[in-house]
Amino acid sequence: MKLHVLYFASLREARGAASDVVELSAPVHVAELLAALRAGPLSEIDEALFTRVLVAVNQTVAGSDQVVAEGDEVALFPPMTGG
Amino acid sequence: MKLHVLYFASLREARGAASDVVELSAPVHVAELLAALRAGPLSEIDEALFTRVLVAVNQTVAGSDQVVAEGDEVALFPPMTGG
Amino acid sequence: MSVRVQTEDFCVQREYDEVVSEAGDAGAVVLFCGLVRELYDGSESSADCAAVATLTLEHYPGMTEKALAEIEAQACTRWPLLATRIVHRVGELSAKDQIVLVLAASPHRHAAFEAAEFMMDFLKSRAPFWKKQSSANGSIWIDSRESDAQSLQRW
Amino acid sequence: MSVRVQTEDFCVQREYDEVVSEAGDAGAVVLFCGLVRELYDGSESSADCAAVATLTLEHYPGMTEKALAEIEAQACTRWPLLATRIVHRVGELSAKDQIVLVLAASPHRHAAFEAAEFMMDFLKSRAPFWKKQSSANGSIWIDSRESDAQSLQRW
Repeated sequence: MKLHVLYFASLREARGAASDVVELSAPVHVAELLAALRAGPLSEIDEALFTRVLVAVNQTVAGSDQVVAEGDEVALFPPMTGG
Repeated sequence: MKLHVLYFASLREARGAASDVVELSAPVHVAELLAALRAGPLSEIDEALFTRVLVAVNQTVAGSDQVVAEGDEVALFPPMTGG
Repeated sequence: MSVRVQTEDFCVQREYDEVVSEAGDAGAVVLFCGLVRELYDGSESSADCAAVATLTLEHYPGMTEKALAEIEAQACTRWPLLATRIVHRVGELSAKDQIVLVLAASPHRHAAFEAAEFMMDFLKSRAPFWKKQSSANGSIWIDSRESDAQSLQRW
Repeated sequence: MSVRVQTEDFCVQREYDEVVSEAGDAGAVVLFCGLVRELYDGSESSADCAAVATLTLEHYPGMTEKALAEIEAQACTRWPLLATRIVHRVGELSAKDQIVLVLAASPHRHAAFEAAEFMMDFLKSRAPFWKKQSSANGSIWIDSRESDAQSLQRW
Protein backbone atom coordinates (compact mmCIF):
# COMPACT_ATOMS: atom_id res chain seq x y z
CA MET A 1 0.00 0.00 0.00
CA LYS A 2 1.00 3.60 -0.51
CA LEU A 3 0.91 5.97 2.46
CA HIS A 4 1.00 9.72 2.16
CA VAL A 5 2.79 11.07 5.26
CA LEU A 6 2.55 14.75 6.26
CA TYR A 7 5.24 16.64 8.19
CA PHE A 8 4.83 19.76 10.30
CA ALA A 9 6.94 22.46 11.92
CA SER A 10 10.61 21.68 12.68
CA LEU A 11 10.27 18.16 11.25
CA ARG A 12 9.03 19.55 7.93
CA GLU A 13 11.95 21.97 7.84
CA ALA A 14 14.48 19.29 8.78
CA ARG A 15 13.08 16.97 6.08
CA GLY A 16 12.99 19.79 3.56
CA ALA A 17 9.55 18.64 2.37
CA ALA A 18 5.96 18.85 3.62
CA SER A 19 5.20 15.19 2.88
CA ASP A 20 6.46 11.88 1.58
CA VAL A 21 4.81 8.90 -0.05
CA VAL A 22 6.03 5.56 1.31
CA GLU A 23 5.38 2.12 -0.11
CA LEU A 24 4.62 -0.53 2.49
CA SER A 25 3.71 -4.18 1.97
CA ALA A 26 0.64 -4.34 4.22
CA PRO A 27 -1.17 -2.59 7.09
CA VAL A 28 1.56 -1.80 9.64
CA HIS A 29 1.87 -0.64 13.20
CA VAL A 30 2.89 2.96 13.83
CA ALA A 31 6.25 1.70 15.16
CA GLU A 32 6.93 -0.12 11.87
CA LEU A 33 5.94 2.93 9.86
CA LEU A 34 8.38 5.05 11.90
CA ALA A 35 11.15 2.54 11.33
CA ALA A 36 10.48 2.52 7.58
CA LEU A 37 10.56 6.31 7.46
CA ARG A 38 13.75 6.40 9.53
CA ALA A 39 15.40 3.99 7.11
CA GLY A 40 14.15 6.01 4.17
CA PRO A 41 13.16 9.68 3.77
CA LEU A 42 13.85 10.61 7.41
CA SER A 43 17.31 9.01 7.57
CA GLU A 44 19.04 12.39 7.81
CA ILE A 45 16.90 13.71 10.66
CA ASP A 46 18.63 14.58 13.93
CA GLU A 47 18.11 11.78 16.48
CA ALA A 48 16.98 14.16 19.24
CA LEU A 49 14.21 15.43 16.99
CA PHE A 50 13.23 12.04 15.59
CA THR A 51 12.81 10.38 18.99
CA ARG A 52 10.37 13.08 20.10
CA VAL A 53 8.20 12.88 16.99
CA LEU A 54 4.47 12.25 17.46
CA VAL A 55 2.33 10.39 14.93
CA ALA A 56 -1.28 11.31 14.20
CA VAL A 57 -3.47 8.84 12.35
CA ASN A 58 -6.62 10.39 10.94
CA GLN A 59 -5.94 13.53 12.96
CA THR A 60 -5.67 11.82 16.33
CA VAL A 61 -2.34 11.16 18.06
CA ALA A 62 -1.62 7.44 17.86
CA GLY A 63 0.31 5.02 20.03
CA SER A 64 3.15 2.94 18.59
CA ASP A 65 0.97 -0.20 18.37
CA GLN A 66 -1.84 1.41 16.41
CA VAL A 67 -2.46 -0.09 12.98
CA VAL A 68 -2.16 2.14 9.92
CA ALA A 69 -4.06 1.05 6.83
CA GLU A 70 -4.40 2.25 3.27
CA GLY A 71 -6.31 5.52 3.03
CA ASP A 72 -5.43 6.66 6.54
CA GLU A 73 -4.24 10.24 6.94
CA VAL A 74 -0.86 10.07 8.66
CA ALA A 75 1.10 13.03 10.02
CA LEU A 76 4.40 13.34 11.92
CA PHE A 77 5.33 16.34 14.01
CA PRO A 78 7.32 17.47 17.07
CA PRO A 79 5.62 17.98 20.47
CA MET A 80 2.93 20.62 20.27
CA THR A 81 3.41 24.12 21.67
CA GLY A 82 0.10 25.92 21.48
CA GLY A 83 -1.42 28.65 23.59
CA MET B 1 -16.36 55.28 77.57
CA LYS B 2 -18.94 55.73 74.86
CA LEU B 3 -18.89 53.39 71.85
CA HIS B 4 -20.68 54.07 68.61
CA VAL B 5 -21.69 50.69 67.13
CA LEU B 6 -22.74 50.35 63.48
CA TYR B 7 -25.14 47.68 62.16
CA PHE B 8 -25.42 46.36 58.61
CA ALA B 9 -27.79 44.31 56.47
CA SER B 10 -30.24 41.96 58.21
CA LEU B 11 -28.93 42.96 61.65
CA ARG B 12 -29.65 46.63 60.94
CA GLU B 13 -33.16 45.73 59.82
CA ALA B 14 -33.77 43.48 62.82
CA ARG B 15 -32.53 46.20 65.18
CA GLY B 16 -34.56 48.84 63.37
CA ALA B 17 -31.61 51.25 63.54
CA ALA B 18 -28.28 51.71 61.76
CA SER B 19 -26.31 52.25 64.98
CA ASP B 20 -26.38 52.49 68.77
CA VAL B 21 -24.26 54.30 71.31
CA VAL B 22 -23.37 52.16 74.32
CA GLU B 23 -21.82 53.29 77.56
CA LEU B 24 -19.11 50.97 78.90
CA SER B 25 -16.93 51.37 81.98
CA ALA B 26 -13.51 50.70 80.42
CA PRO B 27 -11.80 49.11 77.40
CA VAL B 28 -13.54 45.77 76.93
CA HIS B 29 -13.09 42.59 74.96
CA VAL B 30 -15.30 42.04 71.94
CA ALA B 31 -17.08 39.23 73.84
CA GLU B 32 -18.00 41.65 76.65
CA LEU B 33 -19.20 44.25 74.17
CA LEU B 34 -21.43 41.64 72.53
CA ALA B 35 -22.85 40.62 75.93
CA ALA B 36 -23.59 44.26 76.78
CA LEU B 37 -25.36 44.79 73.45
CA ARG B 38 -27.30 41.55 73.87
CA ALA B 39 -28.47 42.72 77.31
CA GLY B 40 -29.33 46.14 75.91
CA PRO B 41 -30.23 47.37 72.41
CA LEU B 42 -29.96 43.93 70.75
CA SER B 43 -32.09 42.07 73.33
CA GLU B 44 -34.90 41.53 70.83
CA ILE B 45 -32.70 40.08 68.08
CA ASP B 46 -33.38 36.51 66.97
CA GLU B 47 -30.87 34.12 68.57
CA ALA B 48 -30.01 32.43 65.24
CA LEU B 49 -29.03 35.79 63.77
CA PHE B 50 -27.21 37.05 66.88
CA THR B 51 -24.98 33.99 67.24
CA ARG B 52 -23.74 34.39 63.66
CA VAL B 53 -22.92 38.08 63.99
CA LEU B 54 -19.38 39.21 63.13
CA VAL B 55 -17.68 42.18 64.77
CA ALA B 56 -15.33 44.50 62.91
CA VAL B 57 -13.06 46.81 64.87
CA ASN B 58 -11.59 49.63 62.82
CA GLN B 59 -12.84 47.90 59.65
CA THR B 60 -11.16 44.56 60.31
CA VAL B 61 -13.05 41.50 61.54
CA ALA B 62 -12.11 40.93 65.19
CA GLY B 63 -11.90 37.84 67.40
CA SER B 64 -13.87 37.66 70.65
CA ASP B 65 -10.78 38.41 72.76
CA GLN B 66 -9.80 41.58 70.90
CA VAL B 67 -9.81 44.73 73.05
CA VAL B 68 -12.08 47.60 72.04
CA ALA B 69 -11.09 51.05 73.26
CA GLU B 70 -12.55 54.53 73.07
CA GLY B 71 -12.46 55.98 69.58
CA ASP B 72 -12.49 52.58 67.83
CA GLU B 73 -14.90 52.13 64.94
CA VAL B 74 -17.04 49.11 65.77
CA ALA B 75 -19.49 47.41 63.41
CA LEU B 76 -21.71 44.33 63.72
CA PHE B 77 -23.06 42.40 60.77
CA PRO B 78 -24.15 38.95 59.56
CA PRO B 79 -21.79 36.71 57.52
CA MET B 80 -20.78 38.38 54.27
CA THR B 81 -22.21 37.35 50.92
CA GLY B 82 -20.33 39.19 48.20
CA GLY B 83 -19.51 38.30 44.63
CA MET C 1 -3.53 47.11 41.37
CA SER C 2 -6.83 48.76 42.03
CA VAL C 3 -10.19 48.11 43.66
CA ARG C 4 -13.44 49.94 43.10
CA VAL C 5 -16.93 49.77 44.60
CA GLN C 6 -19.57 51.45 42.52
CA THR C 7 -23.27 51.53 41.68
CA GLU C 8 -22.75 52.01 37.94
CA ASP C 9 -22.07 49.15 35.55
CA PHE C 10 -18.56 48.40 34.25
CA CYS C 11 -17.26 47.64 30.76
CA VAL C 12 -15.40 44.33 30.43
CA GLN C 13 -13.26 45.50 27.50
CA ARG C 14 -12.26 48.74 29.16
CA GLU C 15 -11.23 47.09 32.43
CA TYR C 16 -9.41 44.37 30.47
CA ASP C 17 -7.54 46.90 28.34
CA GLU C 18 -6.47 48.96 31.32
CA VAL C 19 -5.15 45.91 33.17
CA VAL C 20 -3.26 44.65 30.12
CA SER C 21 -1.76 48.10 29.60
CA GLU C 22 -0.75 48.34 33.27
CA ALA C 23 0.70 44.81 33.19
CA GLY C 24 3.27 45.60 30.51
CA ASP C 25 4.74 42.28 29.41
CA ALA C 26 1.94 39.89 30.46
CA GLY C 27 1.60 36.51 28.81
CA ALA C 28 -1.63 35.55 30.56
CA VAL C 29 -4.72 37.47 31.60
CA VAL C 30 -7.61 35.88 33.50
CA LEU C 31 -10.88 37.72 33.84
CA PHE C 32 -13.79 36.63 36.01
CA CYS C 33 -17.19 38.24 35.76
CA GLY C 34 -20.05 37.42 38.12
CA LEU C 35 -23.58 37.96 36.86
CA VAL C 36 -26.97 38.05 38.58
CA ARG C 37 -28.71 34.76 37.85
CA GLU C 38 -32.44 34.42 37.47
CA LEU C 39 -33.57 34.28 41.07
CA TYR C 40 -36.66 32.70 42.48
CA ASP C 41 -38.13 33.40 45.85
CA GLY C 42 -38.33 30.71 48.50
CA SER C 43 -41.98 29.82 47.91
CA GLU C 44 -42.52 26.09 48.23
CA SER C 45 -45.14 25.89 45.51
CA SER C 46 -43.76 26.18 42.01
CA ALA C 47 -46.87 28.09 41.07
CA ASP C 48 -45.80 30.86 43.45
CA CYS C 49 -42.25 30.75 42.16
CA ALA C 50 -42.16 34.08 40.39
CA ALA C 51 -38.88 35.39 39.02
CA VAL C 52 -37.33 37.83 41.46
CA ALA C 53 -37.31 41.38 40.20
CA THR C 54 -34.24 42.73 41.98
CA LEU C 55 -31.14 41.95 44.00
CA THR C 56 -29.91 44.69 46.31
CA LEU C 57 -26.26 44.76 47.37
CA GLU C 58 -25.40 46.57 50.56
CA HIS C 59 -21.86 47.15 51.75
CA TYR C 60 -19.85 48.79 54.55
CA PRO C 61 -18.24 51.83 52.94
CA GLY C 62 -14.61 52.18 53.95
CA MET C 63 -14.21 48.63 55.19
CA THR C 64 -15.17 47.24 51.78
CA GLU C 65 -12.37 49.03 49.96
CA LYS C 66 -9.94 48.08 52.72
CA ALA C 67 -10.95 44.41 52.60
CA LEU C 68 -10.72 44.25 48.79
CA ALA C 69 -7.32 45.95 48.75
CA GLU C 70 -6.12 43.47 51.38
CA ILE C 71 -7.32 40.52 49.27
CA GLU C 72 -5.60 41.97 46.21
CA ALA C 73 -2.38 42.57 48.15
CA GLN C 74 -2.39 38.98 49.45
CA ALA C 75 -2.78 37.67 45.90
CA CYS C 76 0.16 39.81 44.81
CA THR C 77 2.39 38.36 47.52
CA ARG C 78 1.44 34.77 46.62
CA TRP C 79 1.74 34.92 42.82
CA PRO C 80 3.94 36.82 40.35
CA LEU C 81 1.28 39.25 39.17
CA LEU C 82 1.84 42.20 36.87
CA ALA C 83 -1.56 43.80 37.37
CA THR C 84 -4.81 43.05 39.18
CA ARG C 85 -8.21 44.66 39.48
CA ILE C 86 -11.39 44.15 41.49
CA VAL C 87 -14.60 46.01 40.64
CA HIS C 88 -17.72 45.29 42.71
CA ARG C 89 -21.12 46.83 42.26
CA VAL C 90 -23.55 47.78 45.02
CA GLY C 91 -27.15 48.96 44.93
CA GLU C 92 -30.06 47.48 43.06
CA LEU C 93 -29.38 44.92 40.32
CA SER C 94 -31.53 42.75 38.06
CA ALA C 95 -31.11 39.34 36.44
CA LYS C 96 -28.18 39.21 33.99
CA ASP C 97 -26.59 42.36 35.45
CA GLN C 98 -22.86 42.30 36.04
CA ILE C 99 -22.01 42.20 39.78
CA VAL C 100 -18.30 41.69 40.11
CA LEU C 101 -15.19 41.72 37.96
CA VAL C 102 -11.80 40.30 38.91
CA LEU C 103 -8.73 40.49 36.69
CA ALA C 104 -5.24 39.06 37.09
CA ALA C 105 -2.35 39.46 34.64
CA SER C 106 0.85 37.45 34.99
CA PRO C 107 3.73 36.12 32.92
CA HIS C 108 2.30 32.63 33.57
CA ARG C 109 -1.19 31.26 33.09
CA HIS C 110 -1.40 29.17 36.26
CA ALA C 111 -0.54 32.18 38.40
CA ALA C 112 -3.20 34.28 36.68
CA PHE C 113 -5.84 31.54 37.09
CA GLU C 114 -5.06 30.87 40.73
CA ALA C 115 -4.83 34.52 41.71
CA ALA C 116 -8.19 35.34 40.10
CA GLU C 117 -9.89 32.40 41.80
CA PHE C 118 -8.22 33.24 45.12
CA MET C 119 -9.50 36.81 44.94
CA MET C 120 -13.02 35.65 44.13
CA ASP C 121 -13.03 33.09 46.94
CA PHE C 122 -11.98 35.63 49.56
CA LEU C 123 -14.22 38.35 48.19
CA LYS C 124 -17.24 36.05 48.65
CA SER C 125 -16.90 35.74 52.40
CA ARG C 126 -14.29 38.24 53.56
CA ALA C 127 -15.49 41.50 52.03
CA PRO C 128 -18.47 43.22 53.68
CA PHE C 129 -21.17 42.84 51.07
CA TRP C 130 -24.68 41.55 51.72
CA LYS C 131 -27.37 40.56 49.26
CA LYS C 132 -31.09 40.92 49.59
CA GLN C 133 -33.51 39.67 46.99
CA SER C 134 -36.89 41.21 46.46
CA SER C 135 -39.96 39.88 44.71
CA ALA C 136 -43.65 40.56 44.72
CA ASN C 137 -43.77 38.32 47.81
CA GLY C 138 -41.39 40.50 49.81
CA SER C 139 -37.69 40.70 50.59
CA ILE C 140 -35.25 38.18 51.98
CA TRP C 141 -31.56 38.43 52.90
CA ILE C 142 -29.47 35.80 51.17
CA ASP C 143 -27.67 33.52 53.63
CA SER C 144 -23.96 32.94 53.39
CA ARG C 145 -23.16 29.52 52.00
CA GLU C 146 -21.14 26.88 53.77
CA SER C 147 -19.48 26.08 50.42
CA ASP C 148 -18.10 29.61 50.19
CA ALA C 149 -16.49 29.34 53.62
CA GLN C 150 -15.05 25.96 52.65
CA SER C 151 -13.58 27.40 49.45
CA LEU C 152 -11.10 29.37 51.56
CA GLN C 153 -9.56 26.21 52.96
CA ARG C 154 -7.99 25.48 49.61
CA TRP C 155 -5.70 28.49 49.95
CA MET D 1 -19.64 25.65 22.25
CA SER D 2 -17.39 26.71 19.42
CA VAL D 3 -13.77 26.64 18.36
CA ARG D 4 -12.05 28.81 15.76
CA VAL D 5 -8.58 28.96 14.27
CA GLN D 6 -7.83 32.18 12.46
CA THR D 7 -5.08 34.54 11.34
CA GLU D 8 -7.02 37.71 12.19
CA ASP D 9 -7.17 39.18 15.68
CA PHE D 10 -10.20 38.73 17.95
CA CYS D 11 -12.16 41.19 20.09
CA VAL D 12 -12.37 40.25 23.78
CA GLN D 13 -15.67 42.06 24.35
CA ARG D 14 -17.33 40.56 21.32
CA GLU D 15 -16.35 36.99 22.19
CA TYR D 16 -17.34 37.60 25.81
CA ASP D 17 -20.75 38.99 24.85
CA GLU D 18 -21.50 36.12 22.50
CA VAL D 19 -20.63 33.52 25.13
CA VAL D 20 -22.72 35.26 27.81
CA SER D 21 -25.62 35.49 25.40
CA GLU D 22 -25.30 31.82 24.45
CA ALA D 23 -25.02 30.81 28.12
CA GLY D 24 -28.40 32.20 29.09
CA ASP D 25 -28.54 32.11 32.90
CA ALA D 26 -24.83 32.11 33.74
CA GLY D 27 -23.64 33.29 37.13
CA ALA D 28 -19.93 33.02 36.36
CA VAL D 29 -17.84 33.69 33.28
CA VAL D 30 -14.10 33.07 33.13
CA LEU D 31 -12.06 34.42 30.25
CA PHE D 32 -8.43 33.63 29.57
CA CYS D 33 -6.39 35.54 27.04
CA GLY D 34 -2.85 34.58 26.09
CA LEU D 35 -0.57 37.30 24.76
CA VAL D 36 2.80 37.26 23.01
CA ARG D 37 5.45 38.25 25.54
CA GLU D 38 8.55 40.19 24.66
CA LEU D 39 10.82 37.48 23.33
CA TYR D 40 14.55 37.38 23.25
CA ASP D 41 16.62 35.12 21.12
CA GLY D 42 18.91 32.57 22.68
CA SER D 43 22.12 34.55 22.31
CA GLU D 44 24.41 34.07 25.28
CA SER D 45 25.71 37.60 25.33
CA SER D 46 23.26 40.16 26.61
CA ALA D 47 24.62 42.60 24.05
CA ASP D 48 23.30 40.30 21.30
CA CYS D 49 19.99 39.87 23.05
CA ALA D 50 17.81 41.79 20.64
CA ALA D 51 14.04 41.73 21.07
CA VAL D 52 12.49 39.21 18.72
CA ALA D 53 10.50 40.75 15.96
CA THR D 54 7.97 37.99 15.32
CA LEU D 55 6.43 34.75 16.49
CA THR D 56 5.01 32.48 13.80
CA LEU D 57 2.33 29.95 14.70
CA GLU D 58 1.94 26.96 12.44
CA HIS D 59 -0.84 24.41 12.80
CA TYR D 60 -2.26 21.25 11.23
CA PRO D 61 -5.49 22.36 9.54
CA GLY D 62 -8.29 19.91 10.18
CA MET D 63 -6.66 18.20 13.11
CA THR D 64 -6.43 21.49 15.02
CA GLU D 65 -10.16 22.11 14.94
CA LYS D 66 -10.82 18.48 15.80
CA ALA D 67 -8.44 18.57 18.77
CA LEU D 68 -9.87 21.84 20.10
CA ALA D 69 -13.44 20.59 19.77
CA GLU D 70 -12.45 17.43 21.62
CA ILE D 71 -10.90 19.46 24.46
CA GLU D 72 -14.02 21.62 24.67
CA ALA D 73 -16.28 18.56 24.67
CA GLN D 74 -14.27 16.97 27.47
CA ALA D 75 -14.60 20.13 29.55
CA CYS D 76 -18.36 20.08 28.99
CA THR D 77 -18.65 16.51 30.26
CA ARG D 78 -16.61 17.29 33.38
CA TRP D 79 -18.22 20.56 34.48
CA PRO D 80 -21.73 22.03 34.27
CA LEU D 81 -20.99 24.55 31.53
CA LEU D 82 -23.54 26.71 29.76
CA ALA D 83 -21.23 27.96 27.02
CA THR D 84 -17.58 27.66 26.04
CA ARG D 85 -15.34 29.08 23.35
CA ILE D 86 -11.80 28.63 22.10
CA VAL D 87 -10.23 31.01 19.59
CA HIS D 88 -6.61 30.44 18.54
CA ARG D 89 -4.62 32.52 16.12
CA VAL D 90 -2.07 31.25 13.63
CA GLY D 91 0.39 33.02 11.35
CA GLU D 92 2.79 35.80 12.21
CA LEU D 93 2.41 37.62 15.53
CA SER D 94 4.35 40.30 17.39
CA ALA D 95 4.93 41.13 21.06
CA LYS D 96 1.70 42.02 22.90
CA ASP D 97 -0.48 40.42 20.21
CA GLN D 98 -3.36 38.25 21.38
CA ILE D 99 -2.72 34.54 20.65
CA VAL D 100 -5.47 32.56 22.30
CA LEU D 101 -8.81 33.12 23.99
CA VAL D 102 -10.68 30.62 26.15
CA LEU D 103 -14.08 31.28 27.70
CA ALA D 104 -16.22 29.22 30.07
CA ALA D 105 -19.63 30.20 31.43
CA SER D 106 -21.30 28.24 34.21
CA PRO D 107 -23.82 28.66 37.00
CA HIS D 108 -20.90 28.26 39.44
CA ARG D 109 -17.57 30.04 39.59
CA HIS D 110 -15.39 27.06 40.45
CA ALA D 111 -16.67 25.14 37.43
CA ALA D 112 -15.96 28.11 35.16
CA PHE D 113 -12.44 28.55 36.56
CA GLU D 114 -11.54 24.88 36.36
CA ALA D 115 -12.98 24.37 32.89
CA ALA D 116 -11.11 27.36 31.47
CA GLU D 117 -7.83 26.22 33.02
CA PHE D 118 -8.43 22.64 31.86
CA MET D 119 -8.98 23.80 28.28
CA MET D 120 -5.82 25.93 28.34
CA ASP D 121 -3.73 23.10 29.81
CA PHE D 122 -4.81 20.64 27.13
CA LEU D 123 -4.60 23.18 24.34
CA LYS D 124 -0.94 23.80 25.22
CA SER D 125 0.23 20.29 24.52
CA ARG D 126 -2.63 18.41 22.83
CA ALA D 127 -3.59 20.71 19.97
CA PRO D 128 -1.29 20.74 16.91
CA PHE D 129 0.22 24.20 17.11
CA TRP D 130 3.92 24.99 16.84
CA LYS D 131 5.73 28.25 17.51
CA LYS D 132 8.78 29.62 15.80
CA GLN D 133 10.44 32.83 16.83
CA SER D 134 12.40 34.97 14.43
CA SER D 135 14.90 37.70 15.05
CA ALA D 136 17.68 39.38 13.14
CA ASN D 137 19.83 36.41 14.22
CA GLY D 138 17.59 33.85 12.53
CA SER D 139 14.71 31.58 13.42
CA ILE D 140 14.24 28.96 16.10
CA TRP D 141 11.40 26.56 16.88
CA ILE D 142 10.21 26.86 20.46
CA ASP D 143 10.54 23.63 22.40
CA SER D 144 7.63 22.14 24.27
CA ARG D 145 7.96 22.61 28.00
CA GLU D 146 8.04 19.81 30.52
CA SER D 147 5.87 21.97 32.81
CA ASP D 148 3.11 22.00 30.19
CA ALA D 149 3.06 18.22 29.99
CA GLN D 150 3.01 18.03 33.79
CA SER D 151 0.05 20.40 33.95
CA LEU D 152 -2.12 17.68 32.43
CA GLN D 153 -1.55 15.37 35.37
CA ARG D 154 -3.72 17.57 37.55
CA TRP D 155 -6.79 16.63 35.52
